[in-house]
Amino acid sequence: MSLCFESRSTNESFARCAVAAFLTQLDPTIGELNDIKTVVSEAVTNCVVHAYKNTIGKIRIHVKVQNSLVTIKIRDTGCGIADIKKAMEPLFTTAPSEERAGLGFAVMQSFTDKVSVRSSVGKGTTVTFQKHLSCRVSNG
Amino acid sequence: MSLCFESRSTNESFARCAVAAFLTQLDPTIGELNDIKTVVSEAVTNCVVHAYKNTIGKIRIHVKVQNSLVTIKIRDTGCGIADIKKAMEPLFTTAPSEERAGLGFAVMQSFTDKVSVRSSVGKGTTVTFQKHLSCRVSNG
Amino acid sequence: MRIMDSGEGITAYLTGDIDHHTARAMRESIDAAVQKKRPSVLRLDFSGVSFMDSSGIGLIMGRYRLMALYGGMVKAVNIPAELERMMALSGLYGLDIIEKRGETFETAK
Amino acid sequence: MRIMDSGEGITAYLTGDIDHHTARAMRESIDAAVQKKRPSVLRLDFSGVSFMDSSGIGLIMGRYRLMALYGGMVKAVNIPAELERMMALSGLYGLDIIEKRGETFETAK
Ligand SMILES: Nc1ncnc2c1ncn2[C@@H]1O[C@H](COP(=O)(O)OP(=O)(O)O)[C@@H](O)[C@H]1O
Ligand SMILES: Nc1ncnc2c1ncn2[C@@H]1O[C@H](COP(=O)(O)OP(=O)(O)O)[C@@H](O)[C@H]1O
Repeated sequence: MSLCFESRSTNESFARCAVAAFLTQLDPTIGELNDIKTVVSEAVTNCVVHAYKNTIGKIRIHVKVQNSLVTIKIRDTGCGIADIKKAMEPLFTTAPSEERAGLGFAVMQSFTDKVSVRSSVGKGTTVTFQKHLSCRVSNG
Repeated sequence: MSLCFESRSTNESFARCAVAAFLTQLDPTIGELNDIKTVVSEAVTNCVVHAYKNTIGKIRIHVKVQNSLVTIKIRDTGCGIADIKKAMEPLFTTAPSEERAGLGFAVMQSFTDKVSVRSSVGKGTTVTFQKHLSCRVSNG
Repeated sequence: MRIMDSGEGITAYLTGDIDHHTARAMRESIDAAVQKKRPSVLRLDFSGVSFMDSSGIGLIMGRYRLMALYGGMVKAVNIPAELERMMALSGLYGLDIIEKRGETFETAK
Repeated sequence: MRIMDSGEGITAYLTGDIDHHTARAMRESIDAAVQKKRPSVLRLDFSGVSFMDSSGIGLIMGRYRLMALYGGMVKAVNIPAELERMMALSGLYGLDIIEKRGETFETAK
């Protein structure tokens, strides 16, 4: 399943609900669904707040399911991240004035089984996470 | 906003929920949201049941909002419709054995302000509907 | 969905969303109960239905045909207000299958 | 969201989803009430929160800083079980800001 929408803050809620609606058919636990909604919310918010700052750009989400493994890719074509390692440190944020806690990546790592980040300054960022669910239906 | 997913019957529910989640930010009435969920469900079901019959193909949905006007396009690359006028007649169905009532297009016409169908045999079908909501936020 | 005996009839309490995907399981359970019990009236109770597209009309029409085979009849009852427009579109009101607001069918013929 | 006086403190009852979009309005109402009332304790009650991402942590930390300016303090109370992992990640338990399960802060210092 794939999804494309504009980087407006109202779409943070839409994005996590749409992904959750898609995964419901796998009959995940409420906790698993909540974890996934949370990480989608973190990654989409990062696109809205950081990647496109005061502009509006496109956010793309791709969800793939293989047996019980869910892979979610969230992609922007915004400003990119110069130092990914630093960006992923807990409490590091470049937007403290907007009350960002610097915990987005920490949450993604804690709430999924695997997170990877690819980014290119001026071109954009792709965050990919994988999570095993406690169920076993196949869909794409 | 755009959405792409496989023509599995479990995705009928996903598709209408995702579109509804996107439009919620326009603060539509419950009746308006229900009308839109219903027509999305009709059009997506037609892709699953008719366009791709016993195969799996891709369904694409595109939602555009201009002021209070919502435009939704639902596109498949399935078998196409030879006689659109006949297909749109109430109670006409080519799948009575699957208990289709032949009311899909009638519902789309009754529940929206405008429906148009473009189709090409062997290439696919695009159904577009427009509906005015009783609210006025702009988004894309 | 629960299916209960009610005098000489049976009542199927439909719940949740009715679409092409969910209608299949509902159809199968109802038809199994009908074939077993051969009731003179099959009541489909819609009070627990949260969403329905035209697959719900297909479900009613299909059960109408099945019951006609046995000389029995179908009644769709407790239609939520949101579903009335869909029911009206179907033309089924004309066939006296759908209970109108305020009206109540007798439980059995 | 409701904001209520409670002795020398005030309590904000947060409801619904807390994300980057919704946190803004919550922050504005809370800060307006704090600036008007200058309470010694600001309680943030999370019992009505259905979903929260790390924006909720930003909201607590921001109010912590604001209250510190006035020599007051923040207490996050009635944390639903689903939010505990997020709260734990934040390190705020160490600062004695977040009420732990079973523990109850006094209403005012
Ligand atoms: N999609 C993105 N595009 C550009 N920069 C990003 C993106 N995601 C994260 N960053 C950078 O990484 C930092 C840390 O991100 P994160 O851990 O999510 O915390 P926060 O969002 O609270 O700042 C951000 O402050 C920002 O500088
Ligand atoms: N996307 C589509 N691709 C191919 N054929 C279609 C499509 N949508 C509708 N049709 C044709 O139009 C007919 C009428 O459609 P509709 O009014 O929705 O009724 P139903 O789905 O109950 O058959 C269908 O039976 C089918 O033959």
